[in-house]
Amino acid sequence: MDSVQLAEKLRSLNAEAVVTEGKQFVEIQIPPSGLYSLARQLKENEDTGFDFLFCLSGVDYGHDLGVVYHLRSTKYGHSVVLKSRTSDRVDPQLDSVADIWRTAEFHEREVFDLLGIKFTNHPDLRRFFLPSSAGFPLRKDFVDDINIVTKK
Amino acid sequence: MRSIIKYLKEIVMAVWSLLKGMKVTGYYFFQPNKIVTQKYPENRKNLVMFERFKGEVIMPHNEKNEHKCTGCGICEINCPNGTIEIISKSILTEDGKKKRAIDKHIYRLGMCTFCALCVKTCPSEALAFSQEFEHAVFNRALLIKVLNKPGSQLMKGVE
Amino acid sequence: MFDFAPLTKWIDTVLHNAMSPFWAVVVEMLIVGVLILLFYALIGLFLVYAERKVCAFMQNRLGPNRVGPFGLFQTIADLVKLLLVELVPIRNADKFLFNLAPFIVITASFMAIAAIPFAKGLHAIDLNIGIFYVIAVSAMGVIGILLAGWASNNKYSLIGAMRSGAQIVSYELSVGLSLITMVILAGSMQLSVIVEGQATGWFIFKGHIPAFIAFIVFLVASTAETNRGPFDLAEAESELTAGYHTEYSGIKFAFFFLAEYMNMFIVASIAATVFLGGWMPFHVGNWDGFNAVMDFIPPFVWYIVKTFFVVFLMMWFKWTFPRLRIDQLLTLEWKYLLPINLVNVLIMAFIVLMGWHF
Amino acid sequence: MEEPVKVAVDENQEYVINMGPQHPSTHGVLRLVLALKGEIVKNVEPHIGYVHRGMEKMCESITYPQIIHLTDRMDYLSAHINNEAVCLAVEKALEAEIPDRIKVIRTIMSELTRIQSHQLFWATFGMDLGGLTCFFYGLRDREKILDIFEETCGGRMIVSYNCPGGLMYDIHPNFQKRVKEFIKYFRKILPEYDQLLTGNIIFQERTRGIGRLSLEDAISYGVTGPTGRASGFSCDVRKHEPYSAYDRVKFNEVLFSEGDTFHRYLARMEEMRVSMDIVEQLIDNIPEGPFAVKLKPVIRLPEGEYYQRVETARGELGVFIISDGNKNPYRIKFRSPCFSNLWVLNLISRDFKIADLVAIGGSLDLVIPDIDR
Repeated sequence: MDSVQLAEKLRSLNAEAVVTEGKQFVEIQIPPSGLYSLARQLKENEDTGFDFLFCLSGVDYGHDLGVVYHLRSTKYGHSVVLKSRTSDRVDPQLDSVADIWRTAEFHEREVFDLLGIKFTNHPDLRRFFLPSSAGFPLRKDFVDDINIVTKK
Repeated sequence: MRSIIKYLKEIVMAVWSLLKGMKVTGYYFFQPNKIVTQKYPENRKNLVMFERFKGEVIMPHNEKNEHKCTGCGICEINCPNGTIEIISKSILTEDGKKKRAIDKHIYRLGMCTFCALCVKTCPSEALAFSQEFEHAVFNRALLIKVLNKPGSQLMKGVE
Repeated sequence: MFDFAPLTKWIDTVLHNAMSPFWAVVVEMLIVGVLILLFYALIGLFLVYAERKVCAFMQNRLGPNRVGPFGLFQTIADLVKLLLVELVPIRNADKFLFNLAPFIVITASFMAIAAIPFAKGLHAIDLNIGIFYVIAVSAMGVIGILLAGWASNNKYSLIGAMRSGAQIVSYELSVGLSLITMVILAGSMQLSVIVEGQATGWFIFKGHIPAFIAFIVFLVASTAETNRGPFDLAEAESELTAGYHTEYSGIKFAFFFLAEYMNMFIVASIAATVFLGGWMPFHVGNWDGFNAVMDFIPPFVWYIVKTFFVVFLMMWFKWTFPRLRIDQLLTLEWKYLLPINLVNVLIMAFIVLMGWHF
Repeated sequence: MEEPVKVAVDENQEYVINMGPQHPSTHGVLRLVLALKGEIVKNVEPHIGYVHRGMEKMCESITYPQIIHLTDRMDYLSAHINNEAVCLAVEKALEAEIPDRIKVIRTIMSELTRIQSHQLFWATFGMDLGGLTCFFYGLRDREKILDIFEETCGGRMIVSYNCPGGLMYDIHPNFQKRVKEFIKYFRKILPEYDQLLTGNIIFQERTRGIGRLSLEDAISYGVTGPTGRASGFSCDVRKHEPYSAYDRVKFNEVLFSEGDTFHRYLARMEEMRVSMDIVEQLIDNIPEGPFAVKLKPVIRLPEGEYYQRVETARGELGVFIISDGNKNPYRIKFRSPCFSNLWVLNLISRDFKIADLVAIGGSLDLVIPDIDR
């Protein structure tokens, strides 16, 4: 399946999803509400079969917080990028995909630790690296006068 | 009966595999010429580091106590973790113009990660790596070094 | 052949002439005690050095080479360090048992050395059940290890001690059985008689196949009994950091350390005595000239050379093999060594009965 | 890190011990909270973050050439491959044409890095199982590769040899000769490794059938590298998405289906042979050309998202760069192989003994700074 066909197929999966063909990967934008069901479809649909989540990154887009999922199918060898973002910075919430891809459980914990995105239905959402009193350092508005030295 | 033979065969094969391993260690035990240990402080004299070995950043001076550093500050900008600090002064050239020149090229060895970006990006090739590797000192302040020697001057023809 | 018996007899008579029998015995005991203590310390220090050098050469290294010529005084320097090091007090540890444990371990190995014949007429005590005595006494060390693990109030130590308990209890069986195989051949348990019985040929040659099997089994089982690699599960530094002696420091640790090496020396000397003819020189059939040359070498040297040969074998094992797992360790004992041993005892008894040995 | 330890099982029944952060066989500051029943491991909970340096945050304020020297410190055993990943990402974003010479040299260096990493794995794995001699033999032979690195790059472990657009320096004139010498030497030494460890009955008993990882779990947990390939997960980026000069060499992906500790070990041993084959194919055919292309002095990536995958010695390293057109990345994410590989530890070591846990942990070949970043 080439990227055009894949994009067609992905468009047919979910009406809410915005599918674009990027330079490297086919990209899907999905609002948080449809994230979990689309993720499950991506894994379980016969033609897509994205069973390998090879990268999960949290991104602070300025006013939005988002998560980028890089998926690959070990059967077909094609990849897709799934993106979801929320504009709530105080209590950002996204659905956890930990029960679809087990590796997501730990990547999501990392994202929670560094960006403060709460993943609902996550089995064990605790911080990894930092004490609970620390803020969320990967957010762009994070300030730490002691440890961050900015070169003039 | 077959199970007894299998049992005995198992034992023989196991012992054989163990003997093979003992052969290796036994071989090296009787090969003192294969010892790789270097007696370090004794062999200091004939211990030669590779010419590209990144020991510490130095500023080569010629015999007239001249270096090539113009004080442009590119190494300072390129250094990822603020190892280098350049304090410049302005001097009067022969034709009476004011010119920026280096006063102190401060290099903090304790912070250096030996990424070679300063040496690589220096436009006048004023910096280099020395092969010195014995950096241990008792006082951390000694790790802060001034690379240009006192009274040194810019080499002629370097802009 | 040089005999120590006249010398010891002479000392005995001199002492008896000089003082009352009671005090003579006390002085004799003191002399023997001090001599054994000295021997113990010297052999212990040398063994530690030898182990370091042997493993270093096997691993393409030089080993200790800084203190003294060829690093000979390295272990002495280490001993001085261990004596000066702080004895770290352990909170919530059972103080009495914690301090007692190293002494039990070292006493056990100390007692075993008493029965070993070093040369003709040179042993502290010649018991008529010498072999039993040595087996019994050397098995006592495990109590010290169990106590150390329990009293340290450390979870790793406890696991190490429990492993050690299971290990020594089962391997004691194989050690005993393999020695019994040789007792059948020798017809006595007295160590001096066993050695004398090998004047015409070492038991490992005399008893041919069963004796050889017994020797191998004894080597494996005694390596396990002394908690040395590949059976060093009680210490297992990659699993339990240091096992039962994790919490010990200074001289108390040195006791464990020394006891380990002395136990190795003791089982090696038992092996040398029972299988390799003790202080008996090596003789070949009718080569009279050769035999005369061999006789010229003093018996004590023969004994030391044989013992260190076995010690070297044990070091060779340790520095070659990976460690076993606890269940594999027990499998090895109960599924392989024990049945082999039992069959071996039967074969040996049969051979002795039929007079098929040399 | 600061939260109280969550004990996943009833404390009245299980014996909870703390393995690490300072423990000889966790290979760094990894802390495992074990729930034991006798000797049997019932639950393993890894606690990480003892060497967390905030690398991703640091990268947001430095330029791309400066990022490269930071990546050395992630997986310090495949430092060169980490460098290459960032360089490839930057070059891909700039659409820079990279001469063949650079590609070939990078490939050779990557494979040498892989060999030395697997040598260290062999050394430490032997040590984990109690065979201390392996450690010295492994390090002895690794030294030879480190010397090659030192001669060409000036660094031994932390090489910093790549820069966007090429290499820092050209290869040393002795490079080809020494690499060939090494390969000749190491081909002779490898059978010795097998005699000492692979064939050893104790080693086989300790590793065969221990810690089985099924293919489904490997994919679901995102386990890559030799660890994943031992379970039959074909995940070699060199094969699936060839970068640098991997498209011009012939090599086989090492695949096993058993997925136990022994085959994870075997996969690495085989990979050393494969890597030597790759180096042998390339070492005599290094094309002539420049060792670096001139890029702009200040590298600014065009706005967009870039993802580059490479195969390090431990698995798939992904570099995900979001650029807003500045000289610093807006967001950079390193998908490090060890981070994903670590979490199968609980799954596969349950119901095995402590000694097996050490063996399984060793066979995952974790590098802790790569987990924490």
